[in-house]
Amino acid sequence: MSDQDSIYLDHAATTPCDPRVVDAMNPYFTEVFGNPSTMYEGGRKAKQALEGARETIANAIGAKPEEIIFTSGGTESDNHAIIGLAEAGKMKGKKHIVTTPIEHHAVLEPAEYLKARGFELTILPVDEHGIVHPEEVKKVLRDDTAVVSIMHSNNEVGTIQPLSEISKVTKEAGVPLHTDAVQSFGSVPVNVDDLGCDLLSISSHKFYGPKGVGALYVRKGTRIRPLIRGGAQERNRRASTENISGIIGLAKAAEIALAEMEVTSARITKLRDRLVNGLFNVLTDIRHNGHPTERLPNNVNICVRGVEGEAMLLFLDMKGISASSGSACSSGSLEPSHVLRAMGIPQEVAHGSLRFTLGKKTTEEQIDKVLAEIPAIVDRLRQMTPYQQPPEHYKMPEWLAAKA
Amino acid sequence: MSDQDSIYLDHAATTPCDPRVVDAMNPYFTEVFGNPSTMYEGGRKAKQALEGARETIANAIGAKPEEIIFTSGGTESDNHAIIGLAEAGKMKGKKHIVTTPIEHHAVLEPAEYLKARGFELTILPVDEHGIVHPEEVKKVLRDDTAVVSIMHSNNEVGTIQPLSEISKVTKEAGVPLHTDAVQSFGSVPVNVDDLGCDLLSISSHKFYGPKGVGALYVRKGTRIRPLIRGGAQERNRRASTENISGIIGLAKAAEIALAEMEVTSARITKLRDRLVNGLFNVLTDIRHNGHPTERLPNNVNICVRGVEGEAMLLFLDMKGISASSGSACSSGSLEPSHVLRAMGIPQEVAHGSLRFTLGKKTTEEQIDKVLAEIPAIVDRLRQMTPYQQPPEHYKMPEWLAAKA
Amino acid sequence: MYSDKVLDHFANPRNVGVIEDADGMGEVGNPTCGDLMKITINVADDKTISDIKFQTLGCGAAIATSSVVTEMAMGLELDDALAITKQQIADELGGLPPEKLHCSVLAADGLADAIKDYRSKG
Amino acid sequence: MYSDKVLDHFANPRNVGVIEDADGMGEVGNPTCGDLMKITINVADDKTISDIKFQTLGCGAAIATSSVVTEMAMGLELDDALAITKQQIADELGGLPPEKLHCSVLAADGLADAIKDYRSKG
Ligand SMILES: Cc1ncc(COP(=O)(O)O)c(C=O)c1O
Ligand SMILES: Cc1ncc(COP(=O)(O)O)c(C=O)c1O
Repeated sequence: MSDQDSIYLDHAATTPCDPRVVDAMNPYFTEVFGNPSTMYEGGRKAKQALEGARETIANAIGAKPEEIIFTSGGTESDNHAIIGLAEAGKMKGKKHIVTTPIEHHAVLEPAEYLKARGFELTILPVDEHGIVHPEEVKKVLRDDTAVVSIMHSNNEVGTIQPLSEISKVTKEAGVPLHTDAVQSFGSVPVNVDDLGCDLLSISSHKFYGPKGVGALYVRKGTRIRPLIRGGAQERNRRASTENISGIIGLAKAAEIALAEMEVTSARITKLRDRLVNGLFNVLTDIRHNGHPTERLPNNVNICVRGVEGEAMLLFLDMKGISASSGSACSSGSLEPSHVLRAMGIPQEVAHGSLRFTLGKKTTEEQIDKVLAEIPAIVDRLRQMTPYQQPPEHYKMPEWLAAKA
Repeated sequence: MSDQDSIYLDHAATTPCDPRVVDAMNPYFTEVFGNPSTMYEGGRKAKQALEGARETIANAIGAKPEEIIFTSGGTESDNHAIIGLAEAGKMKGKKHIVTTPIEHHAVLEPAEYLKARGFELTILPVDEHGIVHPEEVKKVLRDDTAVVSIMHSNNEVGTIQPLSEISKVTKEAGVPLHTDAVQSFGSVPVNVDDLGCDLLSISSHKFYGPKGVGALYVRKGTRIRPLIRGGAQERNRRASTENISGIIGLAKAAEIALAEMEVTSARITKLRDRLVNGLFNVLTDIRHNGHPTERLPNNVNICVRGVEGEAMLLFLDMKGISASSGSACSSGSLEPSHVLRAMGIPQEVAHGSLRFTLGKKTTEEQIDKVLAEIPAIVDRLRQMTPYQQPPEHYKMPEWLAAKA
Repeated sequence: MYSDKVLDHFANPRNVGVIEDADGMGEVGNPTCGDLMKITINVADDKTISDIKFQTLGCGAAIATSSVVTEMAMGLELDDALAITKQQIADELGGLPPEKLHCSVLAADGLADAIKDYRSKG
Repeated sequence: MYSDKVLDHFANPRNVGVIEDADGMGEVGNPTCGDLMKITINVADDKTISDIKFQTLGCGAAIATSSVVTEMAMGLELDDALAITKQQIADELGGLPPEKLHCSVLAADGLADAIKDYRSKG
């Protein structure tokens, strides 16, 4: 399989670096390599580049430069936000944490960690589309709530939360709101004031930047403790010699993403719709997951009756198509997608889940190739199935039928 | 100042990427960009590269691949080791931490953080050369000691600890020993079995690899909790999409460092001796810091009577020479080097500290240029000095006099 | 991640289907991951497995282990077929990724279930 | 990090030295960072600073603020010289990095100390 023929539809997992990003990073490996904490020329140049990148990221989300902390990625940003807010809150007697069941594990695991260490954890309900309703947030907030963390858009089903509604509730209660915007940034507009969040996580490799670098926005005045300690970098909030080449890459990727977002997202949305409609045309007994309209432009998530996700991925891979599944067997963890389960999708349905996430190089030809290949794959697997699940979960949703 | 003329003598702060490292990383930005946790071809290729890099790093320090955790740098490795061991120890009722006063802040700050959360902290004494004596370690170990952390070599004065002696003591007591080998790796041999340590930190950018990536060695069977949570990466020990290009760079840098270490370190040692002897020739009233023989090949640390460190750095920078100082004013923290102070060097002496750390591109001409420029710089500053410190701290040490 | 042999059995599974009026039938499922398997056998001379077919809803490892276990069992005496372990199945496939080992339990269990069914009718 | 003006005063400090038989002398030190400063002044007509010289052991900011404060004070009436604040000194230099602001306290204090010394002899 030459790269030429390969069809990459797993952009939610990671994206390739944009060549312009690589070009932007290159001088920072060998030429401008100084430690930004040093005072000589080589250090000053690195520092200047670092602060330039900080400004770029700040501008990209409507923040001030001093509100940006560079991190090693989305997971560190999320961990830092949750644990850092909880520890700061604890100093003021707070001991309650609120999050949702559809968060990335980078939020859920720190929350569980804090729970094991004496915090009380409330997991909010979501509806069948994966939406968190603001009134549910309101119900659970307490005087001692240290942090609310609700993701902006979901990595599996693409659902986008009504964050500006939710933030009204948290603001009123005076509780800091963190949002994981790792999947959103570069795909849909992300502005911290419009969203009303106090903290926000992004990760470079999700928008054509390098892996191993991300950022955490912390609204001025928000009390937060560091996660990685041992140096005065990032205004004493994140120690370690700054990953200057990575940070430059992050900033360049953000710059490109913003400049091209409108055009790219419109194009991807069209392809996405072509794919969804096509899947309902070429396959029987499938269902569509996530919100019909409040969703990322690049995400398609379906469940296919009577087949298992990983098995589909294997055949797709043999055809050069890279996709993803929330089935237990594809996760290596024995658990089907916690996101699909939280949305009320039965385990046996989640078993057949399939996710395609499109990217800026995705073409109509690629989509059509997927639509051409997938029926035979599903047929083949269905022929091996000992048992047909009841069909009630598998039908075209009305909103989609109306469109078709 | 063109780069041609600039003389970089701050390799302990950071090093430029070796161009071969950049070349090795390049395909992993745009071509082999898959998420190593995915099962399709692009992910498998990335996974394979990742595991190859793990083997390289393991081999480089005499460990097994499954004992290597990739991190975002030396600070994270140190934080992970200290906090991760302490939290694992706590589950078994342990609550005592032992370290030294000359550690990097990446060790000291987590230790202080744990102290504030109920752990007891013992800071061992060091002698005037910065050596930790094994019998001092023996004295303080307790049944409830969760972690001993003693750096392999010091970043300021270059002193190398008698770690294989120290580890005999910790082994006998059954206490896990962590060592920060960030400055050692690539400069001197680092083998986990020879050292007898249970955990060991390295950082890529200290040996001509990219910034923002490092590794933590954890001996099989050592109980440790994660620091960054939210995914099954690194055998559940460090979540986040792997920084594959950075990790490839780390491995390539390690490979080069090991292949060239013997020749390079011998060359650098000669230049280092030329610089030390030269400094005592061209300057009066200076002192040499750190151990005479048990030290890194590339480190020169002196104190100059009657001048302040940052002022020297500024004039050196004007001559294109990049160096470092442990003076309070050069640190931005109002505190002079905690390392020099722990070695019993008075504050007013530490005020005039100057560190040169040589690298693989350092030449004899560069050393001679430094020796040619520095007397005028010191003279100029001394002429401005209102007050001469007593000279007793400033003389050539006997071991050096004997050599000269 | 999967060996070539696993991928071959996955993509070209042997003995897929259901034997009509089979002498024995096994039906097993993995409640945690949701995989399901049906296996039918014919037995000759009340002694050896003379025919065997399977159907599996499951991942690559589940399908490949199902397929290979039918090959392994075909022609075996019942007690020998019963003795097939999940480790032997994995070995026959040239190994399975550690997190996939549990999938091979389905194939061993399904075969055992079919033999038990046959014997219960005895 | 430092402005051009700071670097100029650091590399070419004005009024370095000690006035012999000065009318007033200030000696101050920063106990935390270890910087030291000596400042000597002559006073004309019991009113204006007619000469001023300094010596400083300290960092770039300490030297530059020492130098610039001598320029600022030269020719000033004593009360006006006393009124010079560390912020004015920093401003005169086109600003100082935040972590260096404390260094300028030395220059203001040293000047004040010298004026006090002169007046105490009065
Ligand atoms: C929603 C979300 N949050 C957090 C992360 C973690 O980001 P990273 O892999 O950069 O640590 C991811 C992706 O892995 C994600 O999709
Ligand atoms: C001894 C020592 N430990 C830890 C670190 C931290 O490494 P990093 O900057 O990669 O986080 C450094 C250098 O900064 C160091 O010299």
